[in-house]
Amino acid sequence: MASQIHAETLALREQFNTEAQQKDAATLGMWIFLITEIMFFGGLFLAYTVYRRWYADAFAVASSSLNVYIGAANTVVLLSSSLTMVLAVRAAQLGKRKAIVWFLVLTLLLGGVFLGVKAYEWNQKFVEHHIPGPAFHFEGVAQQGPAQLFFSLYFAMTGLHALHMVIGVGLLTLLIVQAAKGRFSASYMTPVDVVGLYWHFVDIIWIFLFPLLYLIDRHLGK
Amino acid sequence: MITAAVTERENYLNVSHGLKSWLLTKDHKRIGLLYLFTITLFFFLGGAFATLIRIELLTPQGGLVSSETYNKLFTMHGVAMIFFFLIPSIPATLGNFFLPMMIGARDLAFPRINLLSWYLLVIGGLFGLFAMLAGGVDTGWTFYTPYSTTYSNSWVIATALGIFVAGFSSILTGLNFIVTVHRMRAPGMTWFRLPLFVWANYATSLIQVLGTPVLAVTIVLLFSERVFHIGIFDPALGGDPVLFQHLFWFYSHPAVYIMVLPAMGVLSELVSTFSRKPIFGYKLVAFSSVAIAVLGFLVWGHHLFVSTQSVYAGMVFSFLSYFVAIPSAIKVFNWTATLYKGSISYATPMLYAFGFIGLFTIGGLTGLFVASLGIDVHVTDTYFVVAHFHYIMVGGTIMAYLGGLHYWWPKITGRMYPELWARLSAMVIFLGFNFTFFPQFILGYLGMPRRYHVYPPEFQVLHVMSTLGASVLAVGYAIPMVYFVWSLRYGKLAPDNPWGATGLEWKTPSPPPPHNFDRIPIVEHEAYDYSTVVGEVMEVG
Amino acid sequence: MTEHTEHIDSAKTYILVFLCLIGLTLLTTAVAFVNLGDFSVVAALTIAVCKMLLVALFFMHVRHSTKLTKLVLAGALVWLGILILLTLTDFATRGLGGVPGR
Amino acid sequence: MGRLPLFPEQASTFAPDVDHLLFFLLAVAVFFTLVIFGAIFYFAIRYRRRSDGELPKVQHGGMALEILWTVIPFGLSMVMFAWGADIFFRESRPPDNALQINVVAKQWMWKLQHMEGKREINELHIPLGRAVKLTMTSEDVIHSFFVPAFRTKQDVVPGKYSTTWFKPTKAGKYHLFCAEYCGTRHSGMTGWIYVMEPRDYANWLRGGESTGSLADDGAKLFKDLACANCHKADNSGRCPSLVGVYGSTVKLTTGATVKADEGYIRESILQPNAKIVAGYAPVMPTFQGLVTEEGVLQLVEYIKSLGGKPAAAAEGAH
Repeated sequence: MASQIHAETLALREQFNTEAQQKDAATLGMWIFLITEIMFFGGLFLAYTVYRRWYADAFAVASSSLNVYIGAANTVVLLSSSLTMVLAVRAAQLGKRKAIVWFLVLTLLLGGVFLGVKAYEWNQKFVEHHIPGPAFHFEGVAQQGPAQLFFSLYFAMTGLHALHMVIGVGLLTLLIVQAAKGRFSASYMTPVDVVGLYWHFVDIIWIFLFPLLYLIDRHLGK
Repeated sequence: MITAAVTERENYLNVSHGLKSWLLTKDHKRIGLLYLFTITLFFFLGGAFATLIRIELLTPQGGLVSSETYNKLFTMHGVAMIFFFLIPSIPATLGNFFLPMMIGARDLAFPRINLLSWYLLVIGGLFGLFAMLAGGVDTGWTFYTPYSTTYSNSWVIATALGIFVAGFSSILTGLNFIVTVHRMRAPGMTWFRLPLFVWANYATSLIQVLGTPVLAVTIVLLFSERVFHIGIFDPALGGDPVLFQHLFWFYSHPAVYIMVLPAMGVLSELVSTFSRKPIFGYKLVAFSSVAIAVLGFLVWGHHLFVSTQSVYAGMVFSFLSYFVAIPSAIKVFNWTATLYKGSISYATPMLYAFGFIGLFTIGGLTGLFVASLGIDVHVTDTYFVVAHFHYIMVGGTIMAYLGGLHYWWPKITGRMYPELWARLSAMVIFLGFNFTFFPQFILGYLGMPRRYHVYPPEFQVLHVMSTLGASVLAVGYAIPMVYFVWSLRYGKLAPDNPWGATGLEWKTPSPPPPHNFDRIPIVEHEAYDYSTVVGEVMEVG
Repeated sequence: MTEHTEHIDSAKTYILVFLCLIGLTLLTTAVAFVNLGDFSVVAALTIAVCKMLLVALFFMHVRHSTKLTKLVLAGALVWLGILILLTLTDFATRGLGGVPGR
Repeated sequence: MGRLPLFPEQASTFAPDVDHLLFFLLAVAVFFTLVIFGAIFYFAIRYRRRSDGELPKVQHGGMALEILWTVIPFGLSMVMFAWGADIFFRESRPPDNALQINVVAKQWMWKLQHMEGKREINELHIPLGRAVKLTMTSEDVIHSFFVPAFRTKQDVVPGKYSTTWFKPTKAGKYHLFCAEYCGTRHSGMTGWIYVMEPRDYANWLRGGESTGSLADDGAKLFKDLACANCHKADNSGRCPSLVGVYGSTVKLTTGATVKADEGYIRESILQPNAKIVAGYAPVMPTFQGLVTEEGVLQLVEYIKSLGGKPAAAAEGAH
């Protein structure tokens, strides 16, 4: 059974019998939470599928107005943050307390860069009147309605993704504070592990958003 | 008459005192009671709306309230009853209280998330209440676009936000239950030794986790369309309002099973305990819960037969709908078969169980009518459908909920309720229910559309019958409310196992100690093995 | 160390996976500029699925996870499939009989 | 108060079909209800608890029984499915010679127009024994066209056309209801269907103010909107000729093909660039907001009158 010192660092809660049980429960809980997230974004993917089938041309033209190079670069930024995140988890597994902090900070910074770039892109859309609503205007296409549907989906999908990023950044900040206090070790690292799962999941969502939003029939040219 | 403290032994009720000890509790039993209190408020609120609706429909001209008010009444009746009463009803109260005890755990896997779930329901409920007090909402609980996004001038956003927040309460409860059943079972408690109530709640949790997020995103899109004019469903932009209906019913049809599966779980406990026999075909009944949860996701398009959905999709959804009938039929047959050569007691919970089987049979069989394309075209959006789902939701879920509440009341409170009054109210509810809703089947087939404030005079006789039945039903619901409260102080002290039941929850004192078990039990028997308890049966009364 | 040994992948593995992900990102961007007709959606989604698998299997340790975790993940994807495919039984067959709204 | 009807009138060819299916379902439902109720009552009395110490024997097995009560309900339910689907399919396929009537729903009224140009509000006069096909759309929210005596119901959705049809079999006056909740005065969005002897119908049609036929109105609108400047009949304009386009299969710039039905023509007027005919440029402006839904229906009727497959068949039949 856990000794006094253990009880403080391992934080075995009273409803559990063993640390393994507690860790398993936390991981399973996070995975089930991620299922709910898949279904949450699933509704958006469904709407996207329906309208893209209906309005293939309008979607291609509207998609071409997004800057593919910024999108690709931002994808690389987010993938890099996933790498630093997994390295943070690895550092935790190995009990390297300083490395945990540094990798988490790197992850946080890369996440911040991604959000910054996203904000810049949204601002561009604002300048170009590509924000859905009464002021919406998209040049070069008579079919304003479906073009607006594309941008509605664009903002809904990237907006909700960004919201998840912001939550992730918040979680990372909490982790960094705790990691800096030396709370995590090889035998107690569940929070790092679980936040890692969340962060990678948000990355996976972007992996799909990037081709679906930025890469429709680019060969047509603008 | 006992007026002293319930008992001197430490239990979850007397371990700490004061409002704070309840509002910050992490004990699943106390959280279950917080839910009980909250949803009871919403039940009576929804009931008050229903009362006004029924009084209004006494006359065809619609004299009592304006059309606008009437539309708000049925909307708020639906919202309060479905999202703030029926969906949390059995899982969040009885499930929360007994699921950990039944599997031999000290608590749910995530007690703090459990408390958070309750707060989310309260916050969602406050949004809903705010919308109701501020002026109400008139879209129908289904929120069909474009009416809800563009045309309605009522408090759509506040209500939708309330449902969104309450949805997360439901998701987190489901998540908590799934992890708990997987990771917290006591030694020896194998999957096929689990009480069927646990199986049913597990299946329910699957739906909550897989379905509710789709409702959440649908509400986000509705919100965006109404507030920011980000029109995903807007026909003026080339969007399709029927897409909203697909997304809405992808959740809201399985949500019916969120409401009725736990009721089926309660029923298995009641039928087994009060006929003192294991449920006939235990494995089939267990699997049928999971089958209903899975198949329930494949049938939502049967709400869209006349919506301009494609004819072929209509046929696919009608075909699949009949598959849900099979596991439901299996359950009814197996409960009935359990009675065969049993030792049947007529205690109040069993009366509710008989009532459930009867009403659920009628509700389920009329489900076959509305799943049939030819009939549904005629009866959809009429009182036939209203009657059908009230037979399932009220006749099914609420009967089982009340049955379960009576069954576990001695364990929850340590007090017995007055048996005679309880039997009387069970029978009043059964009769009142049938008088209220059976005439509505006829009304519906005659063509009376639902959500009508003013209606042709030839439907009046049946409406009057329905309203009379509803008054009886209202009395039936009021009686338990009175004697449950009464029993808290004046009820006889309850023994640990008044019914001679087998579940682990009955192996604890009544009311249970804060951590349920002083020592985690080791399970050595199958579920419902009455040879282990029959010697220790205690006399009631 | 604790008694149940965890799999700890080497940093090299992670960097290799990361490089694959970058490569696939460049590939999907490049492929989008080639006219593949209807196949371009298929190509984009195939690459995205590959990337998802890499992230899930390596970064999220699904490779070393319990059967239950794998089942949970597979179940989620099946349910996403139900949502999209069953809805498409409607949208893909509308108007086949030549009667508007049927 | 007073009257207590228990069964709706049968006034269309579908009504007896639907009712026969209902009787089958009722028979099945009553049978199973009696079986379950009977068993519960019998067991509850026969096996009531006689002493507190009773311990009944555990019943094992019963696999054969389980299979029996899985297979029988399943077989019955497949009959219900097939029977219902058959009726539904016939309800969704109007015959070619059906009388065409256009319906525009709005909060909170039904606007109906006959081919000959006659307009009605909240009332529809139709001849006995003749199939009637409704092409419907909404100007605002979703409504639903429900005639209980005909056992038909179809939602009317903004932004697209929906179709329903029926063949009245009994002269009389029948309820028309809006069955999809549509706002404050939803329950006031009702009307009457008058089924008349064919001769009375013909007289009724001739009476009142005589405007031109629907197609004539469409032709006038076509001229007023200067559509003919581009859509020239001899195909010499910047846009495709519309002669014979209705019912044909059109090839699009994307390579896909589309059947030129009412819905496609409507979309081409309101969202012209959604589907461009192969060989043409997307030069047509949208007419959204310039033409009412009724106007669009008139234009559609005019284009149908320019020839095309189903339209021609319909003309030939009467």
